[in-house]
Amino acid sequence: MHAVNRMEIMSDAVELGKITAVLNQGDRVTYSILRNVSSHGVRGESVEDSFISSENIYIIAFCPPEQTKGLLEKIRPILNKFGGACFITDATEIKSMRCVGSLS
Amino acid sequence: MHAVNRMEIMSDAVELGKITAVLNQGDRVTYSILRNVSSHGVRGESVEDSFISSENIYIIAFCPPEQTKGLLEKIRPILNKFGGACFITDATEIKSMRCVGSLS
Amino acid sequence: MHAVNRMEIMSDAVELGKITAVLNQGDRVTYSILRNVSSHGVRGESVEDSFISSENIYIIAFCPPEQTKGLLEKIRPILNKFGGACFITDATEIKSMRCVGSLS
Amino acid sequence: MNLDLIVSNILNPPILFFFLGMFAVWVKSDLEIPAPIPKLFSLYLLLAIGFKGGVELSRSGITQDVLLTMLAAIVMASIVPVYSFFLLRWKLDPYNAAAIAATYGSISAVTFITAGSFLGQLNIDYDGYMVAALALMESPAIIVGLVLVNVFGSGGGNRDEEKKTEWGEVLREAFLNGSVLLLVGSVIIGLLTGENGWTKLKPFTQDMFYGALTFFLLDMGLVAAKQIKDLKKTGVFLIAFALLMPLGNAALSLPIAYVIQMSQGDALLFAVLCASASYIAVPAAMRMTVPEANPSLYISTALAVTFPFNIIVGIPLYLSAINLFWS
Amino acid sequence: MNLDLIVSNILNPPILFFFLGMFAVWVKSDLEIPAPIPKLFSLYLLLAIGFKGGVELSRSGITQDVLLTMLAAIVMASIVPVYSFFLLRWKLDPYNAAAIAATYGSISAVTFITAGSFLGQLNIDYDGYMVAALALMESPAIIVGLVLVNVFGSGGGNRDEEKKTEWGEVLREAFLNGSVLLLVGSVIIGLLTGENGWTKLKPFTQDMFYGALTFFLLDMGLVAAKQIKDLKKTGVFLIAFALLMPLGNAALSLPIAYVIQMSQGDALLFAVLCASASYIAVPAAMRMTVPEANPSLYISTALAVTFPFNIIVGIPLYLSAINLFWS
Amino acid sequence: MNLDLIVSNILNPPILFFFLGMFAVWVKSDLEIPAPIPKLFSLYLLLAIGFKGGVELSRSGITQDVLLTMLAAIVMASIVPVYSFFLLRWKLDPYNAAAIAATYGSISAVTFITAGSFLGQLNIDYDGYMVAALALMESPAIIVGLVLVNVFGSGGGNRDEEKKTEWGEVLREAFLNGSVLLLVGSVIIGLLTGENGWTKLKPFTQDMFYGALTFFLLDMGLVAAKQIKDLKKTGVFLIAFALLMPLGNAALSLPIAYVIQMSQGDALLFAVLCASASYIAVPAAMRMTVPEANPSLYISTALAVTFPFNIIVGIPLYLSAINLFWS
Ligand SMILES: Nc1ncnc2c1ncn2[C@@H]1O[C@H](COP(=O)(O)O)[C@@H](O)[C@H]1O
Ligand SMILES: Nc1ncnc2c1ncn2[C@@H]1O[C@H](COP(=O)(O)O)[C@@H](O)[C@H]1O
Ligand SMILES: Nc1ncnc2c1ncn2[C@@H]1O[C@H](COP(=O)(O)O)[C@@H](O)[C@H]1O
Ligand code: NA
Ligand code: NA
Ligand code: NA
Repeated sequence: MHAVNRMEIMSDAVELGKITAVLNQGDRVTYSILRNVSSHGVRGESVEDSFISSENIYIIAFCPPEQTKGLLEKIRPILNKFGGACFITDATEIKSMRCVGSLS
Repeated sequence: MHAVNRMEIMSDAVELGKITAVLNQGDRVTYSILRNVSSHGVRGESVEDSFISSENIYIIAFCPPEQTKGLLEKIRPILNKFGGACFITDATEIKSMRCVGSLS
Repeated sequence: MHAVNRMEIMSDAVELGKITAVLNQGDRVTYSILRNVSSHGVRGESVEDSFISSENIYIIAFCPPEQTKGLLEKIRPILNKFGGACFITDATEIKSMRCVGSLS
Repeated sequence: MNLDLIVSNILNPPILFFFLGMFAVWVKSDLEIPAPIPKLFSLYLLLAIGFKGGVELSRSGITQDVLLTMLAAIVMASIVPVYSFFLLRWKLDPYNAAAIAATYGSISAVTFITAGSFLGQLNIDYDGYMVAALALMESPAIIVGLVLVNVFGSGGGNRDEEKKTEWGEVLREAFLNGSVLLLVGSVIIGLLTGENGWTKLKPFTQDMFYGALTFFLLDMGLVAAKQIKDLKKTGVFLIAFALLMPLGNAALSLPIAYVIQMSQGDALLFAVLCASASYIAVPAAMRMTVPEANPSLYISTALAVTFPFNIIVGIPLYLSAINLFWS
Repeated sequence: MNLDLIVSNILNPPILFFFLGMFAVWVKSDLEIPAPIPKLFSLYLLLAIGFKGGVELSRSGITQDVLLTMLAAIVMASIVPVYSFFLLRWKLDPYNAAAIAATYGSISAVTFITAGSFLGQLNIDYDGYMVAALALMESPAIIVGLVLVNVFGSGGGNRDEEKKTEWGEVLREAFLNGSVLLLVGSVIIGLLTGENGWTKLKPFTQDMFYGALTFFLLDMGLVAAKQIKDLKKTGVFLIAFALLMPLGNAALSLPIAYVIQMSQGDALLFAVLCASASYIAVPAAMRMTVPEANPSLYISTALAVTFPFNIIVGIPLYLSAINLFWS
Repeated sequence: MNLDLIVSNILNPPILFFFLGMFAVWVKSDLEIPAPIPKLFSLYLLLAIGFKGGVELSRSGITQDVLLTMLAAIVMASIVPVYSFFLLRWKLDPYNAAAIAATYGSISAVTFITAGSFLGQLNIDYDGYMVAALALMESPAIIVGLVLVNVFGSGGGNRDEEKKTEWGEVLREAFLNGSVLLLVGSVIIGLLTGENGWTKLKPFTQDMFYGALTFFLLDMGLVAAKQIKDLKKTGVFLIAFALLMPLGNAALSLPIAYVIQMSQGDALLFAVLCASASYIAVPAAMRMTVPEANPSLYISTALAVTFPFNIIVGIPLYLSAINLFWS
């Protein structure tokens, strides 16, 4: 049971690779990606979500509080390109087990 | 970096239009819609999600704290019709850029 | 308007039944299941999400604070099997109406 | 009644795949057809059936037979919910009674299609314009259901307040919901493009049809079996209603079919339309317009009792009755 | 101009289902084709059209006619965005002008297919290698668009900074985006497997084709009608551009087609390629490489104005012109 | 070995689309077939192959040849995982060894289908009841794998505790998981409905088959190429295992096929069943029942090494061997 920060990032799917690259640099960062989300108010215009126009993604990441600032500094310029949003909340991590199978 | 309120709304998909109409009235309100969610315990019965029975939606909205009360008052009666749920959390907004392209 | 705890659970889809069984034991527990989520950093390795390999789920549950501890104790061993994560946040419940139709 | 008919009905792939789906749920297999694949097949079936119906209508023209059939269809779709409502009021509040009544007044396209395949197997002809009857029977029950709620619903405050604002929505939901629109639109397109369009679309809308139906019924088996657990809440009264109502409606439809001299094939399809209950279009409409009613009641009866009853027992039974009276 | 042609174009199932989709949006029906079903059909259409084109290419061989056609295709795909850009600069900033110009330089496969069906209906032959022209015209406009941005974009700081790192990405996006790769890959596979592959795949890529196109156009009608509301923001200038540009491009393509002695069918397809605008591949590329441009401008013009204009009025109009000049 | 065979195997659309998928990943194209489209095709293939197998079984009847083939199938499916386990124990812990062994004991339906297409191309006959062998070989390896874990797993505490409660789950997972249930169910339905059902379903399950396989292999190429990056973690030992195991298993199967006098076509299919490894049913079962094993090990070897090896080199190679010995 220890404190973490919860980041919610909304962005255009084309930036997904860059955002996850940043998150992967962090240590003990956990994130989940939700695709095909309809987002409104994030960019200038509300964009209808279809295979023809753009696709929005929603990322929920948890990271140790001391890393939050560093990650945000790298994510901010990515969001600036298309317009995107990021929100921070405090949370408590309960347990995160690692998978044990591996080559012996 | 300024404080916002985070609203999570669970509802039946048929009410989506009414809920987003309320959210669109707000100023600087950002929201994302997740569709085809299975929700349980929200209404009286847990509803199996299929194209035949009902479809649940999950909306995550962020708004300036001073608007929260006004929006909630309008959303509440909508949720009362089918049974729905709404939860509020505090969060911090990092940056929300607007798209720059437009007719010159 | 009363305080609740918000639990976010990331897990492998094969454990879904066990987790929901625990959540259903609680009283006034509300939860939503998001399927086909890509999760990273939760287990030892980041698992590519496809119909061939594993599928991740994301559960967002709200429960009265006094029940949180009891539920967590039962969910923890399930998450330990595959590796999974659980995070807690505080939130405020606004209103949760029940569906009124029933056999008279 | 003819046991051979039941056996030959059951021993065809779509029905057997329906059972396979049910079996999968009973043995707790993880077999599932993830969304939106079932939706794809349901859209396909509506398009294919509507288009074929329209083409057939362009072949037959709008004769007196056609008009009589359409009239009979509208009459049955309007009176079935009325008497169903009063039967249901015996045990249910007006909201649930009206919602279930509307469900049984409308029709199930898949039951109709299954009956069509069954006739095809027995080489019994039927007229393509029966699809137009199907299309006409989708909507009236929704409106009748709403009228019943407004007349018999607890005349109390907030219903009446909202009533005025919602009628437009009700009519739109009745005539312009996705299923009805696609079906009616496909009928009209079939009518307009006739033989020409048929030749081009046949490999898609005709040749794939039986396979798509098979796949869809596999999913229906999965869904129906899951709904069966909701039947506990439903109680014996509703289960009895869901088994007897199709029989009653079919029994009422056959004299009408006889009087207006429908062929045997058409009479079966007409009986099946009257006997079947909607589990897609009407529930969607009812959820929006009668939120006081409990969806699990009207969905589980229509889908988990009446639908399997009709495709397994009902269809061959109604045909036996027709064989008896028509000859 | 020949009114019969317009009517016979409109009275075929794919176009009518396009209208049905638009109608559904206008009457606020809840008809929808949920993701990723439209994607399935678009992948299918690209695969089927590419494969057929490759097989046809293996039949015809790479003759001088083929090479001339390919040359004409590349030329048109490269110059259309250039003059479009300067026309658009009259009212638009360089970023939006370049993005829209690229959109109109590239092509719409569905418009091409619809023109092919139209020719099929009129029993006018065309060469299968026109699909190779289609494949060749997908990409050049993306590159021309990027060059225009780099030459005429406000030469300011951060554009130039990123420029070097992004060229690789631009070329990859132009030649290796999903649509182009699947189309070109299918052409090559068709070319390699020839008659043999064709016999095996024909029931899938040929017989289902018209039905899949019909289904897909139903969805395109839904999407296009939703985009129409974005046209308000677009303004009169862009709407006029979206209506006149196809006419201009077709008018420019016909003399070229005449000079290199294309058949009437080929000439129509070539005109349609030049007249159509991309609403899938190019917008996807532009969003990544010219984020300064507003997607709703280039998507809504291409999809809500130029696409319906071409499939309803454009195709029969261009054919009338060809009838006039070729005979 | 016959190079012509390899070339004629590679030069057919499904294999070439598999390469196109791999190519798309290598050049980092954004081509993707979004979920659940691949699932739709995999359900379709299982249904179509099972149904065809059942119909063929109803044609041949259950003869002595059929029974001998079934026996051989069960024997191979049971012993392959045993000797694989002991080979793998050389470098791996018991959990991973058992999971990978189970994977190789079971079969890959798509490899089987590709071999069937290959025979079809060469006009070599094979018996439809081989599909029944396929269905029988899906499950035994899962059970053998679990037995191995329970016997050789670190006899420690919590395994044993859970063991009793989980055996029911294991058997259900082995015989009633979605893939096995749909396949076996379709075989039975094909058997029950015979020629009658076949005539009705043929346009769907036969004519679309090759196209669906092509589309599915495009996706398999995308998935397999993505799995290749996991091979780094896998190490040289497992890659060698994944390449040599199919050869060993095929080599063992051929004498058996010869002794029970299978035809050349049947022998190839039998060899392919033994040589292929499961990447759907078994991994799903292993994740649930042997969570101690690392999924990326057994999925990436089966999917990124053995599967492409079999469809590219294996199939023609095994046929060369058969040509040699049978004549
Ligand atoms: N588009 C369609 N609409 C309605 N029924 C159809 C359609 N296509 C085929 N059927 C039915 O499916 C069965 C199989 O058709 P057939 O091709 O005649 O064997 C027949 O009973 C037809 O009535
Ligand atoms: N795979 C394909 N690629 C491009 N066009 C096709 C394909 N299959 C069919 N078509 C077109 O669709 C129309 C209907 O084809 P058909 O009636 O089978 O000759 C014709 O105009 C063909 O040009
Ligand atoms: N339902 C099916 N199950 C298994 N194999 C099939 C099925 N339908 C077609 N095939 C195979 O696909 C190939 C193409 O079939 P054909 O229609 O004979 O050209 C043949 O090699 C058949 O063995
Ligand atoms: Na009815
Ligand atoms: Na163009
Ligand atoms: Na094997």
